Amino acid sequence: MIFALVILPLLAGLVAFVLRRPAIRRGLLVGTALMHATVTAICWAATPAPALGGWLALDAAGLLFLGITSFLFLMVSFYVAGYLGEEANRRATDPEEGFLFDNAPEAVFIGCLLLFLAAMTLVTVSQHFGLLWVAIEATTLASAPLIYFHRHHRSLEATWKYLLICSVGIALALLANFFLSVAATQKSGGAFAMVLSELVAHATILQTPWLKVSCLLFFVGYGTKMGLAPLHTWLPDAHSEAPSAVSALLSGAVLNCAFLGLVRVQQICVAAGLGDFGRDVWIALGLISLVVSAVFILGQTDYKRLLAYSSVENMGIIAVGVGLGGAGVFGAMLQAVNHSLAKAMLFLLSGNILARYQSKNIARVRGLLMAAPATGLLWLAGFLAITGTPPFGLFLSKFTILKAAFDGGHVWIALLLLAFLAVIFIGMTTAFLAMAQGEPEKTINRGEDRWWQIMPPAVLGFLVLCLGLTIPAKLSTVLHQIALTLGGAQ
Amino acid sequence: MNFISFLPLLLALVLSPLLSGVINRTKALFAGRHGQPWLQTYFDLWKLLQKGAVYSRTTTWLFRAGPIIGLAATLTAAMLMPLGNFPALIAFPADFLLFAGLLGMVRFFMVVAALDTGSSFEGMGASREVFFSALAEPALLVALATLARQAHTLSLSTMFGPVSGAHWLQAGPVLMLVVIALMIVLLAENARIPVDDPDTHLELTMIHEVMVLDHGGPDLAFVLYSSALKLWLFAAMIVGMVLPATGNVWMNLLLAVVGMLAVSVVVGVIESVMARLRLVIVPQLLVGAGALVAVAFLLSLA
Amino acid sequence: MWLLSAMAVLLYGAVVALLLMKRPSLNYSWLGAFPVVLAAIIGCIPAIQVLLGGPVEQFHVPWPVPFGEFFIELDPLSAWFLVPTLLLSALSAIYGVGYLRPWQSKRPLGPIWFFYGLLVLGMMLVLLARNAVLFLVAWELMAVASFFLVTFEHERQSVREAGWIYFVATHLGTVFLLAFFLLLARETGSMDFAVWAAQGIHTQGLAGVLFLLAVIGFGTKAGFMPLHVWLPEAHPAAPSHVSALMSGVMIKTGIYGLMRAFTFLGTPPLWWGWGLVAIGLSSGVLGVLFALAQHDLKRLLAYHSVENIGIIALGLGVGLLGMSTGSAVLMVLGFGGGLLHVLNHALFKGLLFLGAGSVVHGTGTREIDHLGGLLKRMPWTAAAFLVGAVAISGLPPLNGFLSEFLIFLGAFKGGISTGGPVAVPLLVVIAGLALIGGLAVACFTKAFGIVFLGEARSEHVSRAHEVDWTMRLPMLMLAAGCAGIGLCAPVMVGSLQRVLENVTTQRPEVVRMTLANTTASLLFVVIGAVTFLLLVAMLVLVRRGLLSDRRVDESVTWGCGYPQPTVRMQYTASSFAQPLTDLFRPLLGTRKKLSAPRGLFPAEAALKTETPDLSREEMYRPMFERGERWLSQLRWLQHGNVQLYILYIAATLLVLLVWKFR
Amino acid sequence: MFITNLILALVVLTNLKLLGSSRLGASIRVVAAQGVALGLLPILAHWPELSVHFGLLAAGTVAIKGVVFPWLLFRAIREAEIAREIEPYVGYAASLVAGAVALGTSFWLCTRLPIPENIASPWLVPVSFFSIFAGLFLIVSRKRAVSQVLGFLVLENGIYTFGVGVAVRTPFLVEVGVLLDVFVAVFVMGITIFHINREFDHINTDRLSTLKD
Repeated sequence: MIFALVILPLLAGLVAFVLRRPAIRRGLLVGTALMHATVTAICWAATPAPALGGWLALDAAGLLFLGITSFLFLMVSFYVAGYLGEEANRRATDPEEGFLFDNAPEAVFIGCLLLFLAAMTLVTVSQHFGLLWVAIEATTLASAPLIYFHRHHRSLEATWKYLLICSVGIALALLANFFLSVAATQKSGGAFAMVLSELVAHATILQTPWLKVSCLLFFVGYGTKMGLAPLHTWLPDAHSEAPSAVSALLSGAVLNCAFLGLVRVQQICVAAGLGDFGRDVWIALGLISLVVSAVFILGQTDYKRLLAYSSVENMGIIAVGVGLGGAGVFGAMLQAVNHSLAKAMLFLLSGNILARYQSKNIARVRGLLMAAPATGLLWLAGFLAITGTPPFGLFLSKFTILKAAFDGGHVWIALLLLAFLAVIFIGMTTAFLAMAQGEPEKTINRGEDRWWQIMPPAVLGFLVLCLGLTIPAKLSTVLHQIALTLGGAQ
Repeated sequence: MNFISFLPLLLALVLSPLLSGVINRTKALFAGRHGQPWLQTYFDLWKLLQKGAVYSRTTTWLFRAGPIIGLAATLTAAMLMPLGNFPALIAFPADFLLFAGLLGMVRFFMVVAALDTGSSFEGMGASREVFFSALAEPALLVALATLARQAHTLSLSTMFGPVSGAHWLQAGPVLMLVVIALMIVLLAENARIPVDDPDTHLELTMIHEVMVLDHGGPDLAFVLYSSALKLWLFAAMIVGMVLPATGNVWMNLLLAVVGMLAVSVVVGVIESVMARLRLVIVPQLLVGAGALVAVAFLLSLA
Repeated sequence: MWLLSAMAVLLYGAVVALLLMKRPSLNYSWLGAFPVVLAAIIGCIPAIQVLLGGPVEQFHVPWPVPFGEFFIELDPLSAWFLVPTLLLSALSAIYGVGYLRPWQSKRPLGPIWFFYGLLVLGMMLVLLARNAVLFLVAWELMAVASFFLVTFEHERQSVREAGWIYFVATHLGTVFLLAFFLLLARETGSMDFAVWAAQGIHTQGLAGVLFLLAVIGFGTKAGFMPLHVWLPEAHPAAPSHVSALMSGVMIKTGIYGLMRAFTFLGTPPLWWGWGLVAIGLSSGVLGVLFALAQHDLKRLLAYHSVENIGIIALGLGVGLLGMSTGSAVLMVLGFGGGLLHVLNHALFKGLLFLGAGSVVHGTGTREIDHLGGLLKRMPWTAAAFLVGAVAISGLPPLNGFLSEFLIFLGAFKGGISTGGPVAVPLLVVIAGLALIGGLAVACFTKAFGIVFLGEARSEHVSRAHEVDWTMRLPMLMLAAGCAGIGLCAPVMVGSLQRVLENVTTQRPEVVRMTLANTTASLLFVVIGAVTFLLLVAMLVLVRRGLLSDRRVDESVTWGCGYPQPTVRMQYTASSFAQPLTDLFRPLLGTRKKLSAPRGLFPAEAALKTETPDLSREEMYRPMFERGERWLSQLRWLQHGNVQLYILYIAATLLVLLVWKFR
Repeated sequence: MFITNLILALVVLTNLKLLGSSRLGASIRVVAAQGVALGLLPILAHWPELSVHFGLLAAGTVAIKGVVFPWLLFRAIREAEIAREIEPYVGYAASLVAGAVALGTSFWLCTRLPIPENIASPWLVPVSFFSIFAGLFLIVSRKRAVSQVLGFLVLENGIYTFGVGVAVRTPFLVEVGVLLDVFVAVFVMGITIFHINREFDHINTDRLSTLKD
């Protein structure tokens, strides 16, 4: 079962490279996504047995992020299928600077997309730290060509930064892996396997200093990929230049994958009684992320970058939540789920907006509600969702995290959190309202967008809404299980 | 409730037009003139009630309603005001709030009626009227609060009675301040010098008189009468404060009427020896009155 | 059960409206308004039952969200707020049917009715929720729905700006509420209002912090000066029936929240009362002063909401002083007056906004100085507006007088018997209320006089017409309500009994006794009022008799000898208010632009005055600008240079290592 | 032991050489040499317990680091026709000083950590740290995209040093995965450099800074 999850998109991806007919290729994409989602659903219903000697297994955290990834991919695949029908294999005019450029061949795009899914799936199912590392690195490599879909200098620059920064981060994570293996080496010469369950079981007899250094290195390494400030620098560039569907996946799924990596580390720390050691770092990085995102969200002129910074913000909130422990972990996980859905929705919508207005500049987008009512409405709904306005799910998760902060006696953290959330809210409000309301210019076409442009974000938005109204029992159980492994008991 | 309890009201109804006659005679005395007859206001009222009316085409039913509502409210207010230590027809805790509210009602409809004509002069008068009365209102109520604190009661009818005697000895300064403030409020509310000049013929400088420029006939009679009543009511407050109480009810009543005339004389004297203040100075006067009573209240705390 | 069905009707109606009214051709406003009316009727039944002494309804349903529970309860306090909320919602909805007609052919009305339903639902839930999560969800639902209603005409720049200010302000308020609720939750270990009320907060310092948080959080919604900035922007921007609803009842949820918060916080120290009196004074006086200085009818009314919230705050302040000193009289009269004013303000401010809406509907402008003489063209609207104007000025025999009477009475009763620390703030209440009342008369004679009386000042008026019955009926009903409450004063105050027991936590006998004393006074007030009305009737007859056989002529207005008066010579709103605004210029910051007449034969001259909101201009704008400037100094971080980015990574690593291995 | 130390000394020297070098071609060769030396490390470090595992690892490392990378990078600079100058932000002398400081820091850091007992050489850990620092420094302080890839390789070499020398028990599969990943990373970077070259006619990364706030 677990094998199937990884192999399926892998094979499909390889096939996609050689397929000739675009329609079949797109069909393959959607079909694979559907199958993947189905298998994931089955996994949710009944946890599959571990494979590869325990290297691959699905625990609560894996299950959660696998679910998010698979579902997002499904939604994105619908969008991409429609998108490629319009966008692929034609010369396009750059909306910012007016030059002509090509897009990458569709085969490469779809192939990489499927490989990307395979890599992300591997992240969620691998229990072995080495394998996890390989998988995370693979997500970087598989997504680089996706970011470079539009062949022009800005996307190239974004890709280059993405590659270089993430590679440095991932290299540090490799070092962290080595440190971890040293920590797992016993004086007697024996050593534990680098499998999560093994390490957690023997956490108390790991060599503490090595574990600590390893932990810090993991923070910097996976933190880079997760987009925690000040390691987030690749994020706005990559998100703003990638096609919107890819941005949706990057923000909604990849960041979570890196977060999952860090969760694994924290699980060991907690088991080793070093929970507090990591917590400071989580909180510090989380708060810095909030500050940095506040700085750049306020007065932001590019709406895709705005969304990217909002991802930094949300990763910051999640980090603070994990750092707070207790109910905060529960909140953080819930936040991760909600953020993925909401952010993917917004990125897909930003693709609609970009297609209509031919500009990423907030000031050039006016009157979305009139020009494209459905997109406009969803855009506002997404805005409310991402800022944590009830009855959307992010409200509950933010509330839980705040409550954890207050209950844990971290009043200052809570106040900082509140203050920066307020600042960010102001920045977001300014941008989103200006875009949605008002009267569009005469040159802008009016009329609804296509169904493939509306349905996926609408479904995502609906889910965020549902998660704000009620949290399904199964999800709640999973979140509780994760929280327990991270030293939280809600 | 017998006939006697109607006495203060009846006296007010009958004698109030006399006060302006007294004031005018006092002023004439100071100016060395003979002056108008004591009963001139009665004559005016009589004459006006005989007349027909001319209405501006701009006006509406409100213009006609203004004097009626004004007079009705003033009459109702008159039922609340005691004379000396003779209780009023209607007395209950915090009746002065209803009193102040009814006077507000008078003002509201006078002003609205003035605005109904569309005349810029009447608009000007209306503007000044609401301006000054808004500032006089706090002074009046704080004064009453001080009094109430002194008398430990909340009804106009019982407030003045006990004040008169030993209180003046005990809390003379406090009461003195209140009397001064009430006097200022009286002058402002009744459009007397130094706030307003009822005798001027330059519309630009008037307040009350200019508001009723377009009224005529019975309407004007109503307005005049309610103004006279209003003066009576305010004078009654001052009289109530300063009048010494004797044992005899009738004696008290007589003294009170004499006191009312005395207050009119004082007003006449003030009108004679002072000039009308510049409009920008008036607020200072009224705020000053407010400050006086506030000080009085603070003094009464000790 | 009634309540749940009312909410279900609202939700159902809102969704149906959204789904059905998609195209301008499908605009059946009744479809949106009817469920609101129905829900109001259904919802009022239990509320009135509770007020009349019926049992308190509770309703628990597990709600699977963290810390959440669907726990609603209709206690007397909630019921007291619920009744005006539902009534005004229904009347405004009926009004909205007519008011929205001009848009019918232009755009789908589904969204506005959807959000209208949501707003009513949100307000209901806010009043009923007894779980902090549910409360916050309802609170934000209310904010979001009203935001969309405010920005109904978002194609106009000014409306968008107003929407922004409103949304940001309300959100910032919520931030404080979050802190408030979470601190309480930490102290008590529960999210349940019932537990909070039962346990109370016994640490003085913490209670003080909570009090401040509640005042700021709820005060932002209520419109306490200087947290009121959104009010004068949002109310004019919104469609008038929405302004009526927001100003009449939505801002009262802030008052409700504050009163609910008081029940959690234990015995208040004296300074809370001082604080609320100070807030009430500043809101009341500055509110009415700013109102005086406005030329925009709806903006003027919006500032009056600030004023009336100030009056309510004065009442609450008196009540708090009573709670600190254990004086039942102060508690009952202060809270009672405040509560009664909540109801009264809902009626007359709703009425006034609807009246203003009719004016806008008829003439297409909100500029007071462009109007005039509307009484002849819109007699019903004018009469209704007049009733509202008299009521809001706090004049007998209408309802505005009553609530102020109670607060005054409380302040006087306390003022004559207590010592300095209580008596001085009570004196401030007395002086403040008096000043506010006087200024309110000034303001509403201006608003009514300039808009409805005199001659038309521009051609806007010539287009004016009386509104149809859907818009007239709600206004008349509200006017009748204003008069009715005024004349049924003792009954109304009697119905406060249970609410006051709820708020003051005094024994019923104590409350009843204090109320009985008051009721006696009120009976006399009513006698006075009836006498007054009888006298009016009598004088009307007298006047008719006198004039019956005399000549009654018509002519032009007397122009003091000037033969050719024109409409441009009339006093305007600006000139009417000028003496007062000049006096209070330091507080108002009015800007004057005068091009004085020059030369012997001046060709033209103009005077323009403008009074922007002082706290917005002098406080919030600089604060926001400074904050943004300060934050944007960090923008070099994202410099574009990949080397720098790698340096961040290295530096982070180093800092973490040093931090953890020092 | 001796040979291990020799190799480690070589690594330190090559790092210093890289910090001070102004020629691109020379730098690539130095990195290649470093890679080859490190390739031999697994065999030497665990002498005499030789195994297929270490043999394959060594072969793979030598092949990739010593042959494939230089070839890729030389191809990139040839096709980009770029000047062979490195263009640093930080001067060569200053770079060397920084290198010395980094070396000192590395040794200090190791005093804070319990060094595993069965380790080939006490120098192993500090040297690997030093390589990591040097790699980071190179990436930060050089303008050319190619030099940044070189810096990344030095960083990788440092990590690799640590890996083969200390973390003995890291399973083979992972090590191969690591190698493969690094290979692909550099490969993708090579492709990117190629694209950059085509797009900009130069590969100064300071020109790659239009995306900012």
